[in-house]
Amino acid sequence: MTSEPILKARGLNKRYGKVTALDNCDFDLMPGEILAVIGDNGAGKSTLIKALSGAVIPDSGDISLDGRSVSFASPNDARSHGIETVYQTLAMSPALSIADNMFMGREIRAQGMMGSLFRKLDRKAMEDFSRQKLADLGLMTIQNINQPVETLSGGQRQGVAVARAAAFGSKVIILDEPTAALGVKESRRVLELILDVRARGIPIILISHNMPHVFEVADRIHVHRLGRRLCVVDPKQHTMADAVALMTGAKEPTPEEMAA
Amino acid sequence: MTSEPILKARGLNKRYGKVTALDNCDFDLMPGEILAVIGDNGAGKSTLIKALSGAVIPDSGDISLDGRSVSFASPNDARSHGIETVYQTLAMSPALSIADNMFMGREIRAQGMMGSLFRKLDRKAMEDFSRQKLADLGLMTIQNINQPVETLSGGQRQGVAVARAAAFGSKVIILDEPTAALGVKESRRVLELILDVRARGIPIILISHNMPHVFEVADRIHVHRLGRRLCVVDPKQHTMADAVALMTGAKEPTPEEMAA
Amino acid sequence: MVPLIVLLSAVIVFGFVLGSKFFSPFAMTLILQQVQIVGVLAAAQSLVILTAGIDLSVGALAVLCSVIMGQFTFRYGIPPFLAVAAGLAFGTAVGAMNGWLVSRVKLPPFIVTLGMWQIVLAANYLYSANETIRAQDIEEQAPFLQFLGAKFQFGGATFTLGVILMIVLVLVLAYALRSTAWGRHVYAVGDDPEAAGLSGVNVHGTLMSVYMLVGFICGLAGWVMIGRYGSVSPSATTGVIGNIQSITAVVIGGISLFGGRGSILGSFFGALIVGVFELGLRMAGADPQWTYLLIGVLIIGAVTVDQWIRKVTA
Amino acid sequence: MVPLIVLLSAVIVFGFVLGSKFFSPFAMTLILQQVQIVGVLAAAQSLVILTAGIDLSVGALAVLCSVIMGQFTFRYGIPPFLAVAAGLAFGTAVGAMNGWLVSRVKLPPFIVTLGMWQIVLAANYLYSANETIRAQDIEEQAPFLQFLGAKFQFGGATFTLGVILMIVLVLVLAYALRSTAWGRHVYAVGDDPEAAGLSGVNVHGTLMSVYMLVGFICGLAGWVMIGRYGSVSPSATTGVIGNIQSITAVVIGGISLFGGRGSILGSFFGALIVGVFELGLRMAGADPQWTYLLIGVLIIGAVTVDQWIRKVTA
Amino acid sequence: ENISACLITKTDTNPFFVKMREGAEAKAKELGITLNSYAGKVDGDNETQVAAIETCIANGAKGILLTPSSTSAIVPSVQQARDAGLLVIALDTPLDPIDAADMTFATDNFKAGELIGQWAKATLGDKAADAKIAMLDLDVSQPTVGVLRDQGFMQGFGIDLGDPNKWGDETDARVVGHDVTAGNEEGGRKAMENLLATDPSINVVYTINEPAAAGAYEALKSIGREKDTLIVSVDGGCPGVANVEAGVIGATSQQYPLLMASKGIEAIAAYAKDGVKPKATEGKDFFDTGVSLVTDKPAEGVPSISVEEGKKLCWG
Ligand SMILES: Nc1ncnc2c1ncn2[C@@H]1O[C@H](COP(=O)(O)OP(=O)(O)OP(=O)(O)O)[C@@H](O)[C@H]1O
Ligand SMILES: Nc1ncnc2c1ncn2[C@@H]1O[C@H](COP(=O)(O)OP(=O)(O)OP(=O)(O)O)[C@@H](O)[C@H]1O
Ligand SMILES: [Mg+2]
Ligand SMILES: [Mg+2]
Repeated sequence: MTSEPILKARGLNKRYGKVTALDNCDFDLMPGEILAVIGDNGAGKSTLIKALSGAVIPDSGDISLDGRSVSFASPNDARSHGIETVYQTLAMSPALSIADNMFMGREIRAQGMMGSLFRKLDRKAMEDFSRQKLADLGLMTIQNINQPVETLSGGQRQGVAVARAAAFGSKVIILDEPTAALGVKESRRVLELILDVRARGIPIILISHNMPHVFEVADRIHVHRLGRRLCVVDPKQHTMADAVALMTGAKEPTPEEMAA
Repeated sequence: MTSEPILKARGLNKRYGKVTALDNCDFDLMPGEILAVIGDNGAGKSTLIKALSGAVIPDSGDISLDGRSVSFASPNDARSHGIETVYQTLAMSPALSIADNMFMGREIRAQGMMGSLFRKLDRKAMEDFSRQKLADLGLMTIQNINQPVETLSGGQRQGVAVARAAAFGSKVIILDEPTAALGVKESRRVLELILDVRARGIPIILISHNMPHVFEVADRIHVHRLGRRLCVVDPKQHTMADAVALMTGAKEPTPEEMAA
Repeated sequence: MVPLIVLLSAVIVFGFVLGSKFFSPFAMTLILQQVQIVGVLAAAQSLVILTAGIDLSVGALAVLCSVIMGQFTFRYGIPPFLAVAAGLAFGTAVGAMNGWLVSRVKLPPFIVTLGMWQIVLAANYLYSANETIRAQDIEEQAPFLQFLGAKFQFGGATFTLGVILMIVLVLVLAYALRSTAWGRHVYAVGDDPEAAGLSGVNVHGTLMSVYMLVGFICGLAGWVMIGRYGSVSPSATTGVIGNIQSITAVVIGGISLFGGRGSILGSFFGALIVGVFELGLRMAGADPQWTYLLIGVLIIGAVTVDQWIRKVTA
Repeated sequence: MVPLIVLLSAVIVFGFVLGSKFFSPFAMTLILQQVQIVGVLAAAQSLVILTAGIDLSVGALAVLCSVIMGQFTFRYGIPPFLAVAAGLAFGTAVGAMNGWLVSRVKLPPFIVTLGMWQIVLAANYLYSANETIRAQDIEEQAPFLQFLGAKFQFGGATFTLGVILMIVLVLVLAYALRSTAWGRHVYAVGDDPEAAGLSGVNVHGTLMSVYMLVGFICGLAGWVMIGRYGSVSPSATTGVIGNIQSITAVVIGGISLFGGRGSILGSFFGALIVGVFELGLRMAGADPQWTYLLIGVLIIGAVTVDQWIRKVTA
Repeated sequence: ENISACLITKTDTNPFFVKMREGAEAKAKELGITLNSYAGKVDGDNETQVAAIETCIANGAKGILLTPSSTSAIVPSVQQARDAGLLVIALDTPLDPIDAADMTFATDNFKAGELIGQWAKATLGDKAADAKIAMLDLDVSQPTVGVLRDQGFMQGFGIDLGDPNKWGDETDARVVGHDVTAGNEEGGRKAMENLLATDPSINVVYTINEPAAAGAYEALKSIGREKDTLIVSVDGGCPGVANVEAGVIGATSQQYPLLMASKGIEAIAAYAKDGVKPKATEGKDFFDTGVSLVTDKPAEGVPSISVEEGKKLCWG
């Protein structure tokens, strides 16, 4: 390991009442890599990435970005540091349009006085940008960028969320089960997009239960178990069966895996 | 094809405003088989099984069960005919307990006067039964059968829904993406359960985007496209790539596939 | 049971301040008598709120039902027993109307019952021609109308049948909600109507049964009113503020306005809490406006405490 | 725009029945003057309801703000301009309190504002000692308080500054909700607060801004009241029924009580629809009770039509 | 021994009752009596008054001063209090039947209405025959005071009452209509506007009280009709009398809540001391605290006092 992690966490803890969702959890994301996070249902994967993206404030533990210690008070905070997340629940406002959702919280104001004084939005700019990004993802079936998100199918909705993250993430992009509701074709598109983003040099955290997908794109695999990082494995040196055995507890990691 | 379909639909149509979700769709389920239904996002798979289970009333078309024409006015109607469904949205009441949810709409009344006159429920019987069914599915992590469903993880919730369907379905069991939110281990359990159910002689309709799963368990595959049955393929004679090509429209079905 | 804790603390505090005057059997049973109407209405309101609805027409409906019972007896000479039955039937019918608009026409309950409130209240004034039927006349000619006002002694305290009716009603509903399939369906419908429908609940039937039962209970409340006040008065304030009073009891009792969560016993305690506060403050000689202000503080305070206890014990 | 259709139909029907009496500039501008207070309150109520909240304290707060403006001027001799500013600031402060309880303490808005309504209303009577400040005294000593009552002619019709204020307020808010980031955030928070928070909206800030703005607008409504009635009266009816009136206007205007859907222009039309009905029915000779009943029917009818048109055009 | 007494008013938002309470409090303090005050929540609130009576019994009060919201519906509760040995005095509004209370200290509300009716008729002279009258009442629930004043006015003006127990059933074409005001400026203005829209030639306005009259005046003023319209009212509060002086109101029937209240407290004190009950005014079945017409334009045959005198006697 020559380079430093771009996003690093040490000793994260988070309890919900009696449930320990994060138990002294460590985490490292290297520059330019695709890191997959796998684990059983309820292992605490979503909680981990929520802590990394400011959606959940950990009870204790440190997070550092680019070597500097940070603590995010809100998702907006993380976002202003260039960390963009697609949550498992997608986090869309159903009644608002695709364009509104794409730019939620970072709307573009119109040029000149209308923008600065009357704070008018530049709708056209936002719509054009959104249309472009959806086209990049191959979501051509969406005809009207102003249609409310609730009229989209589950798969189309997930596509919009991924497009939003890909468009605005400058440092890190986090995807929590981005293909769960997607069809085969759409899932392929998302995997291609993930590879594209890496090609732009932006590292990605991918949570997925789909082992073939994980092994297809991941550079490293973080195996999460009982609220903590069990080990990190290299998909080129391990089989899917190994990974599943590790995450379900059927097999213990070797010392070098622990250190990875 | 020697035997008659147990569940058959002809010419189903369903429109939502301008969207045609079902377009003159046919459907056949043979006794004792596992029939997979695959198709793109928004192809109309969920709408089809909703029509078959009484959750949606088709604009036109006929459904027959065991050769007799039926028309279901509500999910309860279909259920009383022995058709049990796990919907994509799971259809659980979050604030109610696991046992309450398992027996929703078919509660067991207590013996004797308390039950007949005061309509008292037999909680113990319902709880024991629920515990047993969850144990059969390997959902041993659920400790308290009286805990509200909202405190379960997404995967556990899906497990409860599948257990409910498996427990009560006497004629047909319909599963709409039952493993979407499940981990690897839990998904395996569900696949085993599906095979178990078939072994009991009950046919199953399985909707899934997960091709490996589909090819592992299905006897026949109904390929859905643009609101109608494109063709039915035999997983033993076709590859996954074929199936995907068919459902995305990259390939046209051959005449014998159409007839299958 | 947070509302019970609040209730007991309130009783203890007032007992401490006011001494034996407050702890007398008279004062204690007085609270029950003073809350009986709100208590019955709160039981009805709880049912609607459990289905994620709200009923603004309960108070007005109760008054109109009492007017119907009175006018049927005195204007048309119908036997009091039948007049009471007619009042109850009328309440049920209006409830059915509300239920139908909510369940079939799919209008929001707030709007349906807001409109119905005005309709029922105006109909009440119009039908009764604003005439009060005097207690003396009822006592002489149709004592059955005042049946629920009948008193009896029990361990030094005086109870009325109306109070007993309230308590029995709350217990029966609590049982039905907890231990029958219907009750589970009410919760399921309030929790997520779509999920309830898909998982086999007859949503329309459940909603109709709830709204009709609520109408029926409003009819009962109307009968309780005649028992308590002796007379039949179309201008009874319950018609105007009964809805807010019952909603206040329900929310202090910890039932969620979003439906599906809470217990009807909570509403009963909620009604008692308000009753204890009002009587206690009155006996302590607080100015009416101060009482009113403190009830406002109580509403916010009780719910804040509830929230806080839930958080701490989570 | 369903409410607009209902409004125009109502105007046409009444015009047809009542003839030129109704289509006179007098009657037409009278409607605007009669709805100005409800219109301003409905604008405030729309904002809260768009965030999936509800504000039961708006009417009482408006009255208390007007009382503060009057009492500060007459009791403490503060210059009227500063007294008005103090009234507006007070409204904003109460709004901030509501917002804080809703957003930070996470209490349901219905409960917070139910409590606040009682608190504000009681404080209003206590503070003012129920004393009215006479119109003649205000006219002589502090005409600035009546500023929004100033009249001017426009094309044969008489308008007051209060009416203009209402219209400008609605237009400004409609612009802000449609075309600024803040407006989009208000809708997003009402739609799904959790999703809004995760997707980068400052939910707390948005809620606080809405409740404070609502308080401020209530202050404006209080000032409008002084302009319209000349005097400052703590017992103004708006304190008691202003909340229901404004909610009625909002729901007739087609804003969903579940938040996130609807337009503030709808609420404005909703207020006008009620105004047209009330005046029209009175002019047609319906007595107050029948008018009250028919408004109830109107509420249910307007929303049914709305629902129906949506279904047909879907 | 500490004597306590109760005052139960219809509401405590109407200045009339606020002043009544102040009068009672002052007198109670003077006589060393503990006074607890209660009030209904809205006009016509019987329920809260019943609860208040019960509280007084529980508190061991010696007597109750009551302005009943509903004159007949409250009777059983009053009976309960009297059975418990309390002296119950109705203030301002008699019970139905009047002997349900130990004594009534009241203004005759019907008389109050009648006086302004007579005055309006006399002031208009011949024009009274084709007057256009607006009736601004209290509430749709037609509380008793409102009905008495309204019907009294009609009686005085020479309008056939129909059923004297309710308004709105008369057939005289001179009455343009009734509307309700809630007894405040806001309601007064709106009701006046509504009736003006129905018939712009209205020239006589009956109002339930002076705040409603002030609201009606604003409505008339906004269309320039305030000078040629006669407004009459009831109450005699200081702002009301000032409005008579300013020409806003033509005449008002003045009542004496402070007097009623202080007399009531004295009666309770006397009763607590040696059990004597107060006596009725000669020839009437209640103790009449009087009503006077206040105006600076006295009319022939209608007894009245000047604004100057009215100001001395006014309350609030
Ligand atoms: N808001 C919450 N309140 C209470 N418990 C929670 C909350 N969020 C998560 N949990 C609990 O924390 C644990 C970890 O949940 P988390 O969502 O992080 O799991 P996960 O690994 O993402 O699972 P899945 O694969 O099913 O998405 C679970 O037991 C869950 O029930
Ligand atoms: N209630 C509804 N109202 C309007 N349109 C609907 C509704 N339900 C489904 N649709 C539309 O019908 C079409 C078919 O939807 P359906 O849910 O059946 O697709 P699906 O094949 O199950 O897709 P997925 O794989 O994403 O679950 C979609 O275009 C969808 O937007
Ligand atoms: Mg997760
Ligand atoms: Mg689907």
